[in-house]
Amino acid sequence: MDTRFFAAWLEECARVVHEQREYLTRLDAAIGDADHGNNLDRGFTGIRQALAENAPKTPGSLLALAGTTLVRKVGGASGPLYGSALRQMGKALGDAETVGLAELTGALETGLQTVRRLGGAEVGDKTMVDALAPACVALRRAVEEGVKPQEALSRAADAADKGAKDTVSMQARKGRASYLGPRSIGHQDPGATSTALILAALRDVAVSWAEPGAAGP
Amino acid sequence: MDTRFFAAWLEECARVVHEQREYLTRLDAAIGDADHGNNLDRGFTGIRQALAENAPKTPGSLLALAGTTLVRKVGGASGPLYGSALRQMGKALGDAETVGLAELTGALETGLQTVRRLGGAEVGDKTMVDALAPACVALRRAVEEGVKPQEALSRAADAADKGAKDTVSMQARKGRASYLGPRSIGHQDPGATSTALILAALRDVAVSWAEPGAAGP
Amino acid sequence: MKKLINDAESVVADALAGMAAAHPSLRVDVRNRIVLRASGPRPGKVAVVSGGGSGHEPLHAGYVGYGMLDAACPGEIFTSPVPDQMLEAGQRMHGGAGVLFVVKNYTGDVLNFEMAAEALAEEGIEVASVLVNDDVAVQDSVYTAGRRGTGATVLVEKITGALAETGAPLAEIALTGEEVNARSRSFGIALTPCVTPAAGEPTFELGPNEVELGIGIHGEPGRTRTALEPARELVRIAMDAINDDLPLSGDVLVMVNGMGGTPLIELYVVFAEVAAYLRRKGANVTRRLVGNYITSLDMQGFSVTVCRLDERLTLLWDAPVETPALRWGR
Amino acid sequence: MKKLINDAESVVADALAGMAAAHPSLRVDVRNRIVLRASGPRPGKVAVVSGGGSGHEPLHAGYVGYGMLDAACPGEIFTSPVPDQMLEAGQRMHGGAGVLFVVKNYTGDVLNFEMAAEALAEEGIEVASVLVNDDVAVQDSVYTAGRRGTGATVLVEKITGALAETGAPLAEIALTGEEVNARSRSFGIALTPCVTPAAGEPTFELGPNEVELGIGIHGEPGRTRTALEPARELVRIAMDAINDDLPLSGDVLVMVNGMGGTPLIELYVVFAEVAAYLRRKGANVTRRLVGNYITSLDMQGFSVTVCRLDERLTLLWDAPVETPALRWGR
Ligand SMILES: Nc1ncnc2c1ncn2[C@@H]1O[C@H](COP(=O)(O)OP(=O)(O)O)[C@@H](O)[C@H]1O
Ligand SMILES: Nc1ncnc2c1ncn2[C@@H]1O[C@H](COP(=O)(O)OP(=O)(O)O)[C@@H](O)[C@H]1O
Ligand SMILES: [Mg+2]
Ligand SMILES: [Mg+2]
Ligand SMILES: [Mg+2]
Ligand SMILES: [Mg+2]
Repeated sequence: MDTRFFAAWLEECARVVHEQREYLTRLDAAIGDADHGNNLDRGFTGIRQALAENAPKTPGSLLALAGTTLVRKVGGASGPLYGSALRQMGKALGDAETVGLAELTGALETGLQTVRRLGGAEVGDKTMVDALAPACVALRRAVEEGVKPQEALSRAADAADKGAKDTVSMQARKGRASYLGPRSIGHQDPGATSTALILAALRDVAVSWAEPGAAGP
Repeated sequence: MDTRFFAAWLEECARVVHEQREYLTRLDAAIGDADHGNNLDRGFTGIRQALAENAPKTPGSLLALAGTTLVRKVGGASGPLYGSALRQMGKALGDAETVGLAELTGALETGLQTVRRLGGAEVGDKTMVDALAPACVALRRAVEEGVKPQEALSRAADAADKGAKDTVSMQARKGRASYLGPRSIGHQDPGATSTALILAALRDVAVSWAEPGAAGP
Repeated sequence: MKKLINDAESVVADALAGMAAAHPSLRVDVRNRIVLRASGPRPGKVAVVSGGGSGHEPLHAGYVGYGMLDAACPGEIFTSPVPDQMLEAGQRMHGGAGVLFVVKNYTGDVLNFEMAAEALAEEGIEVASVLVNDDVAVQDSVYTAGRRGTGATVLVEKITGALAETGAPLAEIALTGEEVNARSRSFGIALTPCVTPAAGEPTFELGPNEVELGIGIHGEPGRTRTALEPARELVRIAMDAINDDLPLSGDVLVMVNGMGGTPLIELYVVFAEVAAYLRRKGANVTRRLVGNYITSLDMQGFSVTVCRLDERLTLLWDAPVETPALRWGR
Repeated sequence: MKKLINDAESVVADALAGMAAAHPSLRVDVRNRIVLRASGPRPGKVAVVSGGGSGHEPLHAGYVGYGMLDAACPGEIFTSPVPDQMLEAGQRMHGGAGVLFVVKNYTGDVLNFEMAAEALAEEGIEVASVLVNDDVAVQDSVYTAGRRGTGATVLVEKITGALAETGAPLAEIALTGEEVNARSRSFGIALTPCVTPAAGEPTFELGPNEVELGIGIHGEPGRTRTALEPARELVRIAMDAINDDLPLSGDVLVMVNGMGGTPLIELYVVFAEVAAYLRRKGANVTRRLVGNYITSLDMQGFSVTVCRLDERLTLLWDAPVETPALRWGR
């Protein structure tokens, strides 16, 4: 997976987040403050612009730029969390020009650690961690099983999606939704949902790049 | 008509105004500021209290006290207008212990003049004048024809009622409703309506006092 | 109806009790419905007294204090106060130099203040009145009760209050008040009607995409309604109405006023457009107010008031004022 | 959605343009979203900087000026600002004595301010932060993000700002800010939800006879809802929650704050009840604020903040302040 692949991923994220912006905001209205969709849309629009102005040469520098852009554009809780995670993922990838599944998995795990370190959320706290953590687990298992990248990323996306859906029954213990106590139960966490969208975008890009005729991941 | 008769009239006004308070306020909400019912209710409740504390000996002093009470309790446009009108009516009746229909008619005409002098409204301006003026005309004619008081007051009440209803088609040129310009058309004036209620109360008291067994007016 | 009240009947009294508890600089006579400076009358100073229906807070009681009003007379919600209130206020704050009434031009206010003025005059206290009628939404003609008094009331109270503080004579203060009024114009627009505690329901109906143009401050409907437009367009409508009546140039004071339910962030959006409009007209905004100064209960919307300043009025505007709702210089 | 705006996307920028036009004492950098004292940094003075999501006006930009903030960093509506804003504000207002961040305890605010603090420290600028977490509606436990910062923010900004003006060192100012926070508690109740320009519809639903208890300032739902009760009863609920957490006695400052859409007359009704409650508890209300100080767009409702004062804090509270939204003594 090369720089163009990761650029395509971020591009797809921007598209999906823009498309799902109102949905994410509606989820956030239920247990938060109705800005998550706009926050991420602003952030990924910023990434698009940043990449247009300045095209990094390696996957690592690309993700680092994307992370910095999120930090600079998003604000809220999700800005520093997603932004720092992407930044640390970028750092983890170093100067490599292409990245294998194992390296990507390691980077994503670094991203997860970053989110956990900054936000202090554990699995079950009804946050983006509940989508990101199972995705990392699924990916790690896929690497161990030696499956193809598109299959592995597909499992990660499914795990994230399931993780996001599982937040419905949880009571929030971090972030704004935690103020609601038991009333947060019954609603899907917006951040976990956007994480699932971002991992679905990763899968979709991997799948389309793996199609015959396309440049493989 | 003696002091007790006029006290009964004011008592009946208080009862009717209280009963119709929301109706009057609703009329005022349409073309004014939604306080006419409360204003008059506060005023006539005040009159009730004032008469309970201090029972004047003559019709004139009774109406003067009632007028003063309205001025002191009501506020708004209707307080000084109704209050001054009653006060001047009381003055017009002088020290007489009983009042005939002719004197009452003269007093009511004085009341009308007071309203016109203070408020500057003419017939057709969509104000209480549009109920009070025809009532005075009907009463004067009845006096000239020499009909019985209860019949005369009944005609006055009818004229006031018709006058109030006729305000529906008028465009207001005085008071708060005048700000609406043509949009004031189609609504009945609250002040004209309360005037009609007050004159209906006068008729009802006259009729019930004229009933066999009751002390005649 | 959702309101932070104990009882529709007791709102005015309860709010006055709150003012008494909140502002030790005021003497609040809840029973007689008057709000006075706690410091009492100052010998030789004209007492500036105003009043009007409640529901327009902070007007008028919030403007009682040094450099502005000596007393305010709050009526029931949207109901002019009764003469006894102004009489009592005048008697208690009279410092030997007469009493100035600042009266908004509504039939009820005019009549009740007139009766109070007569009663004060009968006691040998000199009285003058300034009638405020700045609202260009009302066509000035024999076919109405005349223009309403709205936003300019705040300006007249501030400037006459400042002048009174200098020991100026009653006639001069009254003239200055009239001058402020003559130099001021206002126009208001509502996004929503207001709900009086007594009526318990909106005073008029507005569709989800309608606004009411030319509203006054009594929750009464305005002259026309139109579709909800961007702030820039609503400001243009208001400012054109003002500018048609009093061409705007030179130094001006601008007040962008919320109707009670309008968030401050929106008033700043409006202010930006008003400032841009005036810049285009070549007028020079030298003094400004943004906030809730003369309201209509919970109504959402705004009014703009523009006053053409000169040097003297600017100095009086800048003079120290210390009231619950307007304060600077002390 | 009925709002006085040009466009949901441009609300924050347009309102900042309005602030710039309305307050010559401020330097408003609309592009970088920072609001600074026009007078620039004062050598030897700690710069007090705050910020947070927009929609809470006058917080924070309305508190920039002498005796309070040196700079404010407004985020998007209900969205914490980004680190670049605080970094830039700190750089521009730093007078050589360090920068104090006043941060409301929300995950987003905490994280973004932390990143800014790191960046400032990397430039060799000393930074300290005060975390405000006064909202007793949030149970202080490991099961939440911790108490929210609400009304006490205004008090912390005023008092740290006053102390900074005396030339006090950063550490002392930070400690004093923490002390104000430790002595303050708040509780909020909403009659209506608010509507963000982005969502265009209410952030939660409330029945015509329901109120939401324990709301924060982000339009998020509160902890429970109950039937609409008289103001006296709602105040009892709020004050009991505060008093259970910090027994109220001695001298206290009370702020009765409107949520943006609440008419002032209702806030005074509430204030009367709060004052009566405190009297019954034997506490002594020595300082008061009534009005819209930290809001949630167009929400109707109120919050109460109580701070147990001592002599030093009272003096700092009384010290002159000259900002668009809080002004006395100059
Ligand atoms: N401490 C935390 N750790 C991990 N994720 C968090 C934390 N706090 C909040 N989040 C995530 O951020 C999301 C909210 O993001 P957003 O709405 O953009 O920010 P804000 O809550 O500041 O308005 C939540 O749905 C949750 O998934
Ligand atoms: N200038 C006037 N002359 C005669 N009647 C008037 C005048 N102005 C108002 N009114 C009457 O007063 C009524 C309104 O009374 P009310 O609602 O109590 O006072 P306000 O208009 O001050 O709220 C109107 O319906 C009208 O009949
Ligand atoms: Mg959010
Ligand atoms: Mg009325
Ligand atoms: Mg009225
Ligand atoms: Mg947010």
